[in-house]
Amino acid sequence: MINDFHYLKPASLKEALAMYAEHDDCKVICGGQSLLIVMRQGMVAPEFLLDIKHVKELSYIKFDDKDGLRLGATTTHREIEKSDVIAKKYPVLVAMEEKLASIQTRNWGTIGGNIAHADPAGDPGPVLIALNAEIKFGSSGGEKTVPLDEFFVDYFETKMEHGDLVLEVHVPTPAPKSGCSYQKFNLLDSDMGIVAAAASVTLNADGTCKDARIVLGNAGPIPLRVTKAEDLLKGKKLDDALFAEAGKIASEEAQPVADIHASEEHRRHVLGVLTKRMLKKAFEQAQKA
Amino acid sequence: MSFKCPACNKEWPNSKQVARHMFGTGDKAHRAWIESQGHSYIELLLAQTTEAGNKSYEILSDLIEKAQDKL
Amino acid sequence: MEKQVLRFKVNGDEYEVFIHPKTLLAEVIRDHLGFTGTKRGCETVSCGACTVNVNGRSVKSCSVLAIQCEGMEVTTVEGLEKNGKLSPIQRAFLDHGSYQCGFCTPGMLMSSTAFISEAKNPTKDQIKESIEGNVCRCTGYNSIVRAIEAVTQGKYKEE
Amino acid sequence: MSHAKYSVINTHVHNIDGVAKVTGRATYTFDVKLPGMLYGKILRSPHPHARIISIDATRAMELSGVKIVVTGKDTLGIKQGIWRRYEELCDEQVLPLEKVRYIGEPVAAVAAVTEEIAEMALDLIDVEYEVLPAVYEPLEAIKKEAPTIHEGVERNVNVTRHIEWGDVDEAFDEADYIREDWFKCSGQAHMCMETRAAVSSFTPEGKLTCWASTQSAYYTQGLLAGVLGLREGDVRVLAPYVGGGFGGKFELDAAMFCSAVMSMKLFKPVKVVFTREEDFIASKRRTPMFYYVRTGIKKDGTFCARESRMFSNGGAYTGMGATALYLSGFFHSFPYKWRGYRYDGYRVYTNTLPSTSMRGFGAPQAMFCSEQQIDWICADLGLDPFEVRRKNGHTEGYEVPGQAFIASCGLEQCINEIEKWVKAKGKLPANRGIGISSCGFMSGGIFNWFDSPYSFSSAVITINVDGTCELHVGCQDIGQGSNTTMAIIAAETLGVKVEDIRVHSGDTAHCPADLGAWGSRQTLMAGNAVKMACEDAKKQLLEFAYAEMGINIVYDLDIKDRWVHIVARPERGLPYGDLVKKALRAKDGQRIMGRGYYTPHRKGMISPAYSYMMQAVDAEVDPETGKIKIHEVMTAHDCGQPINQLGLVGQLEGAASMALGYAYLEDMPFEDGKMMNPNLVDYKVIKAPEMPEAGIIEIDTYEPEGPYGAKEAGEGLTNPTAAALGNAIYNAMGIQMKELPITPERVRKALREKKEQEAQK
Repeated sequence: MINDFHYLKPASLKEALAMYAEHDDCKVICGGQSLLIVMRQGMVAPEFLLDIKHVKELSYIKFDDKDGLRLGATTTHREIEKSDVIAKKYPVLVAMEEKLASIQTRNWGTIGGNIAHADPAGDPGPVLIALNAEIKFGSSGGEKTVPLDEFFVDYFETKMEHGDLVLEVHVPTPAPKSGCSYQKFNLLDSDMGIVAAAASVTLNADGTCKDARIVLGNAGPIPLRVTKAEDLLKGKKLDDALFAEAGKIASEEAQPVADIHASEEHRRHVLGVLTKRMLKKAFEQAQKA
Repeated sequence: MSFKCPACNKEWPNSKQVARHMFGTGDKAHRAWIESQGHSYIELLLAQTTEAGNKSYEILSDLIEKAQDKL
Repeated sequence: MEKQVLRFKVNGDEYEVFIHPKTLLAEVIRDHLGFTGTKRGCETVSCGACTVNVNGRSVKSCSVLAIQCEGMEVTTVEGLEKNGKLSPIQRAFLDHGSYQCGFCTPGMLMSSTAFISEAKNPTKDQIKESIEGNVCRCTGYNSIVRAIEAVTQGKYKEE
Repeated sequence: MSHAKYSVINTHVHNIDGVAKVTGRATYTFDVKLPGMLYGKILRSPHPHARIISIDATRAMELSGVKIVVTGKDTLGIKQGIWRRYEELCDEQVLPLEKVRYIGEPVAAVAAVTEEIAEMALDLIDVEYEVLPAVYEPLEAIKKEAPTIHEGVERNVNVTRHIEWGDVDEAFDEADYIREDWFKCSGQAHMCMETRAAVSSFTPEGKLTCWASTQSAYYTQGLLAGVLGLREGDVRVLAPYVGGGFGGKFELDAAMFCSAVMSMKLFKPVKVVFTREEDFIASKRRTPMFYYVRTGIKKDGTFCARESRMFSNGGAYTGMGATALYLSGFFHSFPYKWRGYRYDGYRVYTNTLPSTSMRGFGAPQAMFCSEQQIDWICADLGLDPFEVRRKNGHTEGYEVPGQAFIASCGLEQCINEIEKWVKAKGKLPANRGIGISSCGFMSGGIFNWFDSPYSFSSAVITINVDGTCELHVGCQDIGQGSNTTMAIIAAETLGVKVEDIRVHSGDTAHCPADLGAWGSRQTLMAGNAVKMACEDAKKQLLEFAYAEMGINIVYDLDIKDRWVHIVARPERGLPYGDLVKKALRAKDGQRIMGRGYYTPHRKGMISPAYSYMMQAVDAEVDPETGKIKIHEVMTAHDCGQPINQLGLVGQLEGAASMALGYAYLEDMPFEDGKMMNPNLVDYKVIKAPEMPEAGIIEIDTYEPEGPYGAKEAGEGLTNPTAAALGNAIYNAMGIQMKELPITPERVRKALREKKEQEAQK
């Protein structure tokens, strides 16, 4: 049962930021695909609800080869999934979106809302971090842009303070000879990951590893970068043995928590397997690129 | 010959079927008779599941056979 | 806490309802407007029985605040039929026996309708994923997939 | 072949409720709204075992909009149960007076003007409990020191079942090889899309009308009358469209009971609908079972003896569990001939959600153990699993000693067909395997523990002046399509078309009593009643036809496709519609009415007829993560003469999805008596992407006891799947899965153990 609240419906971003600033006990709703569930459970009961679903300024997909991809916060998952330019330049994003919950949820839910919710099991986080994405958020007081892997602070907590709205996600143009892939381990295709792993690999001209990023989903309080595993690969000629070794290190760096769906041991083990597999996939893409 | 249930006098062609009937019914009267023979209804029952073979039913059918002439 | 007016279209008709902002779209459709074809089967946005189409896109009406649909066009299962003529997917469901208890059927039909409207000769896997937000406990889905497939292959025309 | 013989049976017929269901016109109990209707909510126990010291509803009653709060004290306190004939098994007060026995058990109910107010009121009811020690596992609950859950029930043993034939010990002596295994079978939620729901309306003349989501309007009527102290005739139960049942909806549930109790006090309609969470934690579930199986076999593959012990977790109350206990033990012997067979089943009370019947009725658990062990034995002895099953399988005319007579049996053809299918698949890639499993199932139970004075099934058909028919049946359509099946049988028998038949069901005031939709009984039992009713009506019509046509009485007359004709000279006849008009006139305007019923006699202990099947599951295992992918399911199936073509395919595919879910996805973990996943996020039911192709090979047999030779189809199909998947994994990876569900973690554990064993060698 949802508690009563005052409904705020700004016409513009400016108005939205102003309204947010002047109401203390206020939550922001856009798609509300996560928020309404916790509100129905009574776990969240704000006095004010600020609806930015209709703030058109925040709904856009922009791309150019230099600047890369810019996603407005209220862009729906489905719009990203269906975007031709994203399919061409960032296929991993489309693949990720296709497995994110169900079509109904992707039709109404938004990328900004998903990231702001900061669920460590969320799909976009690991993939976007693997793609070196940065996020722009701001309040009536001004804007900030930070790398996405510095944005998440704890379970359902981000760097944003009261009054801050997610404004934009920026994904740089993929480096030449790079690849990125993501997979989650779950029992049902449409489920969140019991655990998940995203990996990106960039190669030097000589084929050695220039850069690698490994980000684990639902393996700790935030989308977790496993830097020890990343460092193992940099500068080396990559092969299956290295991928397996990186997987082992990743599973040790991970901080998964057991629940009825899997023990901690199983989660660590699968994280290792996924890391190994995603690295190999990203590496093969990079070679082809 | 046929065998009677010492508790309710129902008849069966063999004593094992009477034993089965007594376990199956398991009401006060039937339990009471088994207890009166110095055995615990529930213990026999549990022995039947926790041990291989068919001991409990054999014990009970022996008791039933012995009891027949008194019926 | 104060009630508000919501103006939107349902199945082609203008409606004006006076609701608490917290009212869910599913509640307005079923309880205020009486379109009980739309069902509800969970509290966790999992089962899809409440699926309706908003501006042609499928959504779970239990996860949408009705007030957010101001000025939008909502279609429920009652809106698929046009003066007695069933829509292609409805007829395909009949021919393929794509329902049993029928409780998930309205949601299934709305997901399928939205999918069919944008799908270009989809693969079987794409069809399966198009209804993965809808739970059916009776049919095992395959008869539903066959029905959607038949429609996307043009075997059923609008009447 | 059957198509030639019949004009309606086994042809492509749309479900007669189809249009209502695809247009949203079908209204379920969930949709019922009456003038002045109030909304009820139920307060549930947070403790697995506690004495109720006091309940104070003062604060709740002060909340504006709240009309009433009821507790056990406001009821007659009658202990009820579906095993009405046996007092000691009627052990459940829906609103208990003294104590609660599981988390989620109803304690009080509220009715208010809105659902929201009723929900708020729940928090304002103050209940004082004395928490008692609780026990959750059957093997713990039978120990001396375990707490007593029901006073006077020693060691918490609720029901026991012993089945035995032949000299088991002697038969074991003849065996060359004996294998013993322990298995653990999990519970499963029915997870009907429509949660438990009821609307009760009691009026000043002392009559109650109850709309209920039920599998048997008649059971609901009887049980309600019993607990409310009303005459059955004063209780009318309407079961409109029902959103699924699967064995979980023919007992008295808290929605029915609480809505009725409150309506009787308020003289207003009261609606109670379970939330999904309530439906998980406080309806009932498939019975979890621990199986010990000991099987003796000769070198040549001849089965000698089997001895099984089974402990089931009964949860807090009996429900249908007593029947599941018996059927599990009986079908554990299926579909094979044993010289000696012995089963001891124990149903033990625990402080958990009560367990009951669910599609398969104890057989899926039994087959999971039996059919896997048979494959392992074959591997141990180097025997062919198909051959061994053929060698020992039931055959037409076989008598299961003292239990059942098998009049029709297509098992051997099923095995042959599946063997062909498997061989045709050829060699499979690594980590992939096909597993087989065969079984049988009943076509309706012949037991009458409900103590019904009525025949098991009844039907009345009335013919209108234009030849259309009103068919009144008591059997319940819960989505399985029984209304359509009955219409098909009626149309075939009477010689008319399906669209000439209007089926009336789910209303105790207008329809004859029938035990309802459980135990795969309706096609055979209600089908026979419908056939008899239509033959009765047809006979009356043909009497007029003889007079009308003035033909020699030695001719046989028949009706087909609305044409009344001489069998030997089909062109000679008259339209059925004309005949009906004339007959009506001749009978002084009385409508032609046919009556039929079915009550089984001298049909053994279990059922009048048995379906048979063999199923193959093609599955793949990810050796690193343990994740399972199901590629395909194929079933060869003997259900006698198929009646409803579309319905049969639907039943097969639906059973496969539910049984696969049971095999590798669905689980109900409890911690300290609390279910850990009472929602559809954490409880995993199969969805479209996971669902494999599920084909069917129909084996035509003729069942003399069934209408047009038909028998069970649908429920039994839930039985083989878990075992078939287990065998597929065994064939793919060489690991034996003895616990359900087969999760990735369990697969990995088994793979690890296998490695270790091989290392030791």
